[in-house]
Amino acid sequence: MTTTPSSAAGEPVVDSALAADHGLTGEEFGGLCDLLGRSPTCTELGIASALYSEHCSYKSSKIHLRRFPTRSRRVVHGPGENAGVVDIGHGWVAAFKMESHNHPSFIEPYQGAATGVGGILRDVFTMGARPIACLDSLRFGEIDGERGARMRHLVDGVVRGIGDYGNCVGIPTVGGETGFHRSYNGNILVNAFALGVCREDRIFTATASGAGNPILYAGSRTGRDGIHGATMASEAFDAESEAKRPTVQVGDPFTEKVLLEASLEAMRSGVVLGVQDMGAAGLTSSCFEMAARGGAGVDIDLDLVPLREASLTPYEIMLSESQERMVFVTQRGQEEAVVEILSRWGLEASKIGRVTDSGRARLTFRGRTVADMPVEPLVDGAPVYDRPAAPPADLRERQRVVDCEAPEDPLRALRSLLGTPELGDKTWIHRQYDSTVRSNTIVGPGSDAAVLRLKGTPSALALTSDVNPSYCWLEPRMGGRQAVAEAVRNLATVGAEPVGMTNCLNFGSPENPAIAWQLRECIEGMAEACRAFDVPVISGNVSLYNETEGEAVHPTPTVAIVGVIDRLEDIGAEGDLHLVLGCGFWRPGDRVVLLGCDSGEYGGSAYQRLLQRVEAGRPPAVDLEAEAALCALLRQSRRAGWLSGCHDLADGGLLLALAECAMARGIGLRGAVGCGPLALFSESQARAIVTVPAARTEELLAAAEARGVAAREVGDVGGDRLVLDFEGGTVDSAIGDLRRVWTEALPRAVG
Amino acid sequence: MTSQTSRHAEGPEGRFVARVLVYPRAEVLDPQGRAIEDALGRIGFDGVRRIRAGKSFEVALEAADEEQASEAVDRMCRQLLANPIVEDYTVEWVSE
Amino acid sequence: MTSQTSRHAEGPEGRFVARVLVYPRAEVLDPQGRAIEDALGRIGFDGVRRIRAGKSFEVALEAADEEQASEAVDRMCRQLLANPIVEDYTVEWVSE
Amino acid sequence: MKCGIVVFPGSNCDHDVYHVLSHVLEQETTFLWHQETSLEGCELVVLPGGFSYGDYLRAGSMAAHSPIMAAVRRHAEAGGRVLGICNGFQMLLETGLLPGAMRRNRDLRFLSVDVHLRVERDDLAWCSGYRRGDVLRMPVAHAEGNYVDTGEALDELERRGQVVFRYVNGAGRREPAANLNGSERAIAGICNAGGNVLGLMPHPERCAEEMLGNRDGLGLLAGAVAGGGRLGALAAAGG
Ligand SMILES: Nc1ncnc2c1ncn2[C@@H]1O[C@H](COP(=O)(O)OP(=O)(O)O)[C@@H](O)[C@H]1O
Ligand SMILES: [Mg+2]
Repeated sequence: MTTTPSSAAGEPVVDSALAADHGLTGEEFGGLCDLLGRSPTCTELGIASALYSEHCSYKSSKIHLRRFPTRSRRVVHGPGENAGVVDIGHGWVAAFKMESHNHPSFIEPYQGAATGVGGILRDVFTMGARPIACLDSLRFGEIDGERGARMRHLVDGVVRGIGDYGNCVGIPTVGGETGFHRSYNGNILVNAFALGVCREDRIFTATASGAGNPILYAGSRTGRDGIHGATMASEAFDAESEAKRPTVQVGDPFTEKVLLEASLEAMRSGVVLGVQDMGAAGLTSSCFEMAARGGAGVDIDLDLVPLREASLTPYEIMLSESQERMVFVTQRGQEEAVVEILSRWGLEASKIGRVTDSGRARLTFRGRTVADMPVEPLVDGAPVYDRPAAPPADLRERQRVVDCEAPEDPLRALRSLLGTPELGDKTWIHRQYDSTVRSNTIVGPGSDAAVLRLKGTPSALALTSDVNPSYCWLEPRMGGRQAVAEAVRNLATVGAEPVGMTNCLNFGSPENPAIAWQLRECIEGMAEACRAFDVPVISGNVSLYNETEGEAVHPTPTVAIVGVIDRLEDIGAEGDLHLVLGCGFWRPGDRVVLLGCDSGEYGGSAYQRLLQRVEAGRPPAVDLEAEAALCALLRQSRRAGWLSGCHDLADGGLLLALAECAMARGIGLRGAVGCGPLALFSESQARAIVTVPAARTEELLAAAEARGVAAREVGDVGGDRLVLDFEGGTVDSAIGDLRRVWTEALPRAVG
Repeated sequence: MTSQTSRHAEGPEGRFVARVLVYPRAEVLDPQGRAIEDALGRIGFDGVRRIRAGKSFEVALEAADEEQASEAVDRMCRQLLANPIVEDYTVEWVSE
Repeated sequence: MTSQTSRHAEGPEGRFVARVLVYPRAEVLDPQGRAIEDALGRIGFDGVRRIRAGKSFEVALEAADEEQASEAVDRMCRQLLANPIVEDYTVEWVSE
Repeated sequence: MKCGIVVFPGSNCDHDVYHVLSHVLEQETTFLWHQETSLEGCELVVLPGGFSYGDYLRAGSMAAHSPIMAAVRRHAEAGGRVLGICNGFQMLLETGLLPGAMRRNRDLRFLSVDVHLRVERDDLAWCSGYRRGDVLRMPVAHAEGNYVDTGEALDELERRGQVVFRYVNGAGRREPAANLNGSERAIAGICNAGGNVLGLMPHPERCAEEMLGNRDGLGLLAGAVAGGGRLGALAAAGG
């Protein structure tokens, strides 16, 4: 068809006002007109606005993201694919990614969170990898009292949504994190991570190639779901968002499960060339991105797209975010084989178009061309902004050091901390998630890092997600470093070598220079740490505009890192692995050793935030060399089989970490530390507690000394009390008491 | 959101019984309805054109009069029984 | 099991629409109904005496006549829509 | 013993059972597609866990009508072994091969935890690796595991000794707090009158290997394939 494209009947006139409604600046609209050599049709405007949205184009973050190291000898596919891929040995690769579903989850928590899980799973299995684990990183606002009613509803909906979706598809959720802070009152964060594995020669990419090859559409029919979702995720909230409510997508995990099985089977059949799911901006992003990767064009007949309601316009068809849909490009003439596989799994499939060598996307609808646009310039040539960045005006005020008072009664302080939803037990959440399906889970939720065996190999994968938004708010660069350092440390506690990182950058509006600065600084800090630990960033996601009426969320660059344990047999006896790799005391008589040193750091600490109600000062300094030395020591000790347990020191400091170790299995500690009561709550980094059989203590101490890591024996595992002498007193409590406070905290808070 | 009140039934002592039907909104995906349609097809019911799958609640309550009863049930629907973002509800009154 | 047929509604070309209500049997504990009663109490609805929580299906089907439609829907209920061990169902007919 | 695992759309524990039967217990194991009508000579048929058809109506209700279920029924009626785990148990209830029904869990939430089970029968092949009164630890992961039947039917079930596993505390005693899903009489698993059909909510296949920190479930799967001499020994080892 060579006719000049035109809008479909009944569609509005395209002008700069309509473009502005679509979030395009005057300049962006002008650029689009120049690119097309004419005014865009309505469908074209919709397509361009989706591709130019922050969500698809990364226009405000791209220049910063370039700071991340993305290569290593293990990286197979870095950023740019649906999920990054790394080599994990023994002929296997892992594909993983994290993505946000913040705005949809705030609007409709259950469906928003559920479809977030669905989307990230599709990103993984479109690479040909079978998903084997999920993590979820959640941030909520205040949940106390009257005001917290809506937040409690959000917590409930998000957790049920994540659970119901992952449970139904049969992917274990093996960990995550959950935080509460007032800065999320108007914008919660729901970041979902998925990991899949695949034989190294079976990896797929989302590429459309070979002129004439058919394009198949598979899965659910297209409805009016989430139209404008991509643009919505890139706009700040205002009163008008209410009006956008009908755009909520509903997830269908059953269809996802059959789509997963059918897709993997189709990819094994040998006739599939490229696969792409329809995520944000649906058919638009899948067609354009696939074509761009293959340097190709596409012709799509929108009349052939299976619809749920006949009345959809071409604009709506292209922008619909109906879930559980995929696009396959197959060898010419072989599409029937794929259709056959899909239909055996009960899925509809239809041929909606073909690959061309025109480099253009041409869309027809009811005999009319409704879009004819060059692919490459729209996908790769989307605007890139170097937004003005400047530290927030109140930075000095924020970083002003506030004197921290020592607790009169450290036990009381400990109990108060354990009783907050922030530091309380998260079992109420993760017992709604199937964490053992697929029978790989050696260590599930409730530890520093989850550990999954890799059937058929001697090795295991470890995974964790971390970030401390208070640290990031006080000093973004240090906070960025810390997030990566803590994740690497969590992996080191189980002896895993980090092999790749993904992340989700949750920030306010980048058009605010202070936020642009936070973004840049956080990324810089993360990148420094990635280089120091030699961890490549292989995928990620940016979620900006998380703010309501000018109130932005704390900068929250969620980090998820995957590590490999080469030989599980080095670490401990097979039957003990679940104990040894966990972080609780379990064997009376073991020695408890504290690694690393304290510098009395309280800025952004849980003690200061939750007990003294102050959020100020500088966060703990992250000494990357000290972290690297500690992690190397932990991995060495793991490989040598010395450790019977390990837990890093994070939020809450030393006393909280010891209490967590004791509460894990109800087995206590009798010990002493040479510090005062306040230091029990310091959050200095690069520290961990390990337990070792007494006979191994010497070797461990010697190894620590060789690596320049401070080590001191704290006491012995045993009994049912936590007894710790410090300078000027003793903490002495029955573990059962602590446990009660800790386990009741979250259920009580969520009502 | 549709809230249709047809007939109020008043039992002894101001007792009312409402029936609340909650369905996925017409434009929203109804995976359960689809799955049931398919299942019915598989077991040989060919005449089935469409299934909508929803919830049904029977609410027995005391209220001073019809108006209060009706107002209370409507509020329950909005606050708890239905999720207006994805569901529509209707209220009918039944005799005990 | 109760199957109550009230009024048949026939659309054009033998199209019928049935409403099937499925509730836990009276002697079976209804955890969902109980939970809703509690939740309503907590958010301040004091007049509520009892809630029964069930499912509702709207079944649109083609059939030669009322009798066939009614027979088909009854069979659907017995074979799939309700589990007679724990659930009762009722069928009503609605116009399109 | 030739074992067949039925794959329904939405099954998601099929590979886990396969792994234990085939790699741990070294049995000839095959997958059976739900649309088949033959069991291909399998002596043990496993209906695995998962969310067949999304569990959209009632768990297991749609799978109960699959073509293969007729063959499973014939197999069961002829005395063949049928094991339903979690969603598979729900299917057995929905087909009537076992009595009773499932409601949503007492607190209406999905429940993923380790529970304790007391073995109530040890005269069945399934339990040949256990002794009556043994307390096992196994994971559960379900939303609809709250077992129910009429009072008379439950009495009958008890009278015939068809209750095979009950939820108990770590010390082996029944208490409400240990019966997390709220099942009548703390029932976790039952068999048919002939003892050849067994259904249970917990997942023995997820706790059948040392590496996962718990082998309490191996006895059950070993019992399921017990019959040959070597297997009897394995079954005993699993307990
Ligand atoms: N939303 C969640 N989903 C699953 N697991 C969670 C979630 N939130 C917290 N957890 C689990 O609770 C434990 C404690 O979390 P956290 O304090 O963040 O760990 P750490 O400080 O070691 O990173 C971890 O094992 C984590 O996996
Ligand atoms: Mg940790």
